[in-house]
Amino acid sequence: MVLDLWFIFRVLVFPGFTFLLSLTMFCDWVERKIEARMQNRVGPKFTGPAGILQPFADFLKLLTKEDIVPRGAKSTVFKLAPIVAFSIVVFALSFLPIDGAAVISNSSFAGDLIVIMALLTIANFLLFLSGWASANPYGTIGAARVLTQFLGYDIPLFLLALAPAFLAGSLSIAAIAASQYLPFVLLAPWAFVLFIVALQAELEKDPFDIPHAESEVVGGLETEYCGRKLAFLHLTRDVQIVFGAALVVELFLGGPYGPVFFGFPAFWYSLWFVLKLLAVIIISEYLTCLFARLRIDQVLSANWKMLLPLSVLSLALTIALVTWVYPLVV
Amino acid sequence: MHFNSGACNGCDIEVVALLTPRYDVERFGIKLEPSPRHADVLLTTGAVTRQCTERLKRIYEQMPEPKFVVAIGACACSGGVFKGNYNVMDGVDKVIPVNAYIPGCPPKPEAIIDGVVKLLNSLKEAKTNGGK
Amino acid sequence: MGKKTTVSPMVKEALSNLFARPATSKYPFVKAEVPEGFRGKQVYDISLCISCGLCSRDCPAKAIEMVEVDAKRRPLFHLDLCIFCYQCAESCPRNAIKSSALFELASIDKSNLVVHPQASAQKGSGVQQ
Amino acid sequence: MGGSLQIQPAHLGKASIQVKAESNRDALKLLVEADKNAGIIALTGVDLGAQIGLLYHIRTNGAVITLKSEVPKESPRIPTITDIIPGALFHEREAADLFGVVFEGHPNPARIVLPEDWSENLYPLRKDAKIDNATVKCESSKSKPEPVPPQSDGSLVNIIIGPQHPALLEPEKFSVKVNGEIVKQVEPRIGYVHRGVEKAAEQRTYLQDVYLVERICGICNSCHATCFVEAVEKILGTQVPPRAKYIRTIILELNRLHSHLLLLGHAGLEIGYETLFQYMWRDREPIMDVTELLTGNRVISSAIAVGGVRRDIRESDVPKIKAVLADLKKKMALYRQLYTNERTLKMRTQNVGTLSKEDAVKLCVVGPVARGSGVNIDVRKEEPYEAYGEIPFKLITYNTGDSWARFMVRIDEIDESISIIDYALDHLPAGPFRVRAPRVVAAGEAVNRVEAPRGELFYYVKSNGTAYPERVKVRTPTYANLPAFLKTAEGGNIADVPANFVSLDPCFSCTDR
Repeated sequence: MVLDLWFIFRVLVFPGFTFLLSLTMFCDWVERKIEARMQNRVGPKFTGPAGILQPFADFLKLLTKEDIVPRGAKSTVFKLAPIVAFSIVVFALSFLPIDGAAVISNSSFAGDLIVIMALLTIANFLLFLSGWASANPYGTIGAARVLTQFLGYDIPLFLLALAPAFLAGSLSIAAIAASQYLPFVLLAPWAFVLFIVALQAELEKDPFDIPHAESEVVGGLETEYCGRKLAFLHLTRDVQIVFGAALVVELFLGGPYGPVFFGFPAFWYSLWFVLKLLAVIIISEYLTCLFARLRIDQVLSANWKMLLPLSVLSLALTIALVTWVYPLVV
Repeated sequence: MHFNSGACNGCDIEVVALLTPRYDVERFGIKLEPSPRHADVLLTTGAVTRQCTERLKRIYEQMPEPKFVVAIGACACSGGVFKGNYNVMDGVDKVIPVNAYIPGCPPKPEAIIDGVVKLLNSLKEAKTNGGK
Repeated sequence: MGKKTTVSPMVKEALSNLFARPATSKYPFVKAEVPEGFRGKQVYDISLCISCGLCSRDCPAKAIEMVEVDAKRRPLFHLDLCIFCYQCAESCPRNAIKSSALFELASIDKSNLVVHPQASAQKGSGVQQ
Repeated sequence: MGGSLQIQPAHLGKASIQVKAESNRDALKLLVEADKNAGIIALTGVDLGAQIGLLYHIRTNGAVITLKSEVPKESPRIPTITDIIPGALFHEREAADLFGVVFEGHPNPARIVLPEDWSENLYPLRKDAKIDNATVKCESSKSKPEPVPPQSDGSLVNIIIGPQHPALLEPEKFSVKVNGEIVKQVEPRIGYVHRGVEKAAEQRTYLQDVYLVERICGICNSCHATCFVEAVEKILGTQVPPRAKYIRTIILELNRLHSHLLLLGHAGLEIGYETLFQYMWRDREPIMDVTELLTGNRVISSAIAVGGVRRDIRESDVPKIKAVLADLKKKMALYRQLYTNERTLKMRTQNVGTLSKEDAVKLCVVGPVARGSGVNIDVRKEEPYEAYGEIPFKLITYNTGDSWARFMVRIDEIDESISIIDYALDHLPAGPFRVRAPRVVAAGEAVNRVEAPRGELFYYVKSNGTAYPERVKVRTPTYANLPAFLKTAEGGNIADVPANFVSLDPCFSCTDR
């Protein structure tokens, strides 16, 4: 029985659902705050200490709002897609070792990197469905853009994710994270940089936030959503961002592992994990502030002409290094 | 959420200025939303021209409950200098219910913040008095 | 500029702003300062008024209504119509209308948006004391 | 001044010629042949009782020539001139809306400013038009579904942008026909902000009209006021004291500064560069403060009156203004660097919406749009008003004609404006800042032009010897620049539409009046 309670605690509270949700909200706050500060503004300030509860308040507010299903929308898909997308991303997130182990202990298996990448794609596809189902021209265009973009960027993202896999000699995230005595960012910095760029595109952030281009497609795929469903769409996006950042942490920054000073290692591991996560989010937000949004055709050509060849090159380079150079050093 | 129903841009730029560093309404968790479906408060400017009437109503209908409307500037309050012209409806409240009025031509951004704060306070009062 | 572009100045600017003080003013908590001569809410001095009605006649927005107060015609300002141009003050032969720094005029009730000649007369004298 | 209607040299560089309606086209052809850069500024209708006067204001060789024709009110018909001057398309549609003039042979005689459901045979600007506000308002408050346009038309897909759309701060509608991502045709529907200002101006006194026209546009408000006031002063023959001229110049340039900063920042928003938008608007705030300091309101200055300005500049404020300007000048260096060096920004603006010099001339575009295409027109140089004749400044032109060039023109103009204000503050003449002007204006007419931030602003004022003007015609720069957008958007990418559009600095409250 003790084991079961422990299991339930892990899934629901820490490092499971509750922790991940609060982490997401927290990251959302960090993101907004950093963006505001870079733009010489204050950002959220009055909801909770320094506005830390703002994302939570926004979420609650959306939950209480009227729920409208527009005429002409494909009602089932319209209603289901946001929730399913949300659960898939959270599910994917729970595979990542946070306090030294994945949410469900010992659930990691040999090929889970591929599985969670696939889950990310499925989640994006569901987001596409949700936009498509809303039968609004802007929603449809926004959704189509999501589809075009993630189809393009999935390939380099995956290729780049393979670099750490080769370095660690494993396709299991836990193993990749655990094998980084020296974080892979030092061993393969080019892959790290490219991965961040590809991730920026995959997560639809500037300069690749085409599906969210307000001046072109209003609210993109979210245009027709309101109330609870919008809350979940927002949350899905935020969890996706956390997920992407977490992936960087696991693959390049040595995962949750770091020095343990005293007490439970789980505590320190979680702390390191969160700190690294924040670092990645700050970098990504910094990039967001630097650039103007590209056009969809520019984004696609940037992918096919630049990122894809570069990521193939990066993979080749990594394999070459793993095969010939590093064995000599280590 | 902001809708211009035939304004001179004077109030509109002040509304947009609210987002910028000097006033930064994100401090209060206020953001400009592109779609009426995401909005809680509709900031309207302008004297409501006849062509805009239909669209203004539709946007109001698209907003999910609970929703509030703020009329910004003399024109939105009651037509202002354009009152009585052949193509204007003389104020937003002739078309949709309005919850708060902010006079001025245009009101200072601070005055708009003040208006929204007054609206929020009135909602709180309504709640404590056994309202919704 | 071709392929070789110099680094965008935003790289430095954004980072330095992260640590700089935000440009945000502390309004509602700190009162906003208004320069001298700001065109805010009207202050009307009933003791100077000669009931000529010029203010009402010249008002471009027809925001001034002449009402009967103690058997004399006095201006009543409709703030919801007023465009704060202060033509009324200019037209007034006796300088009975002045502007104030008051700009927080918002109201949830439209009927509050008036400056009644009597009320503002008391207020006006209150300011003077 | 005044007197014969046949040929009257109203003032330097302006003349009006009376022509018969039938020979109108021939006269125009003569003008166009004489100067191939000739273009139409505006087409004013005037109710003359039994006749409707049509005033074609033509710009040739830096002068304004007005061709006057008359058509009977009973059956007002006149051949179109759109084949001679394509820029007249909108002008003719508007005259058809407001005066009921039929332009024979006009390619698209649809409504332009009035709503679709406006009653037939009711032309608001005719003096005898009886507009029953009650019924008009009652009619349009009835709910009716908006017409849903066809989504596609063969291989072309119809996308409706507006009337409420984040790319447009103002309500306007554009039907964009696209083939894939390529724009094939753009059809605008303006008139969402049509408030009937021209009619309202006839119902108010000159004194009140200054405030009314100021509120045509909240951004270039003092340009409207100045343009109107100057036209009235021309009829009156008022000599404005030099100090007033300098103060007006300062206020006009402050207006330009804030308008250009606003636009450059807004452009950042349109191309998804939010940081740029935030910075630009942050640095725009001090300019607003200065305007507030000088005039009492951040946006609408209400500082200009017939005969001068309403307020003097306090000596104590001069250093404050100079400090703000010096600060802005420093900050502009960053933005110039950004616009010339930032790659993503250039990718989105260069080669977007390119307008060749020939097209710019043909479509009669004005202001920074024309100057971005290498056409060096600027009313401040062509026909110096206020203190512009005495203040040295450069006329900025770029030759590439794309959105980027139009933005760069504005960045350079900000620097010029700063030095103009600096110069004006240093050379502020002493003396009175206002002379008394009569309330009643003698009969006469005047045309006047002012370089607003968006380009040439044109006013025609006709007085009839009372305190109320007979006719006030406003032609705003966006009205002239809109055809350029329609032209450049075609063949471009749909995602470029916002960037292209915003580079014209569109202002519909101006356009619709």
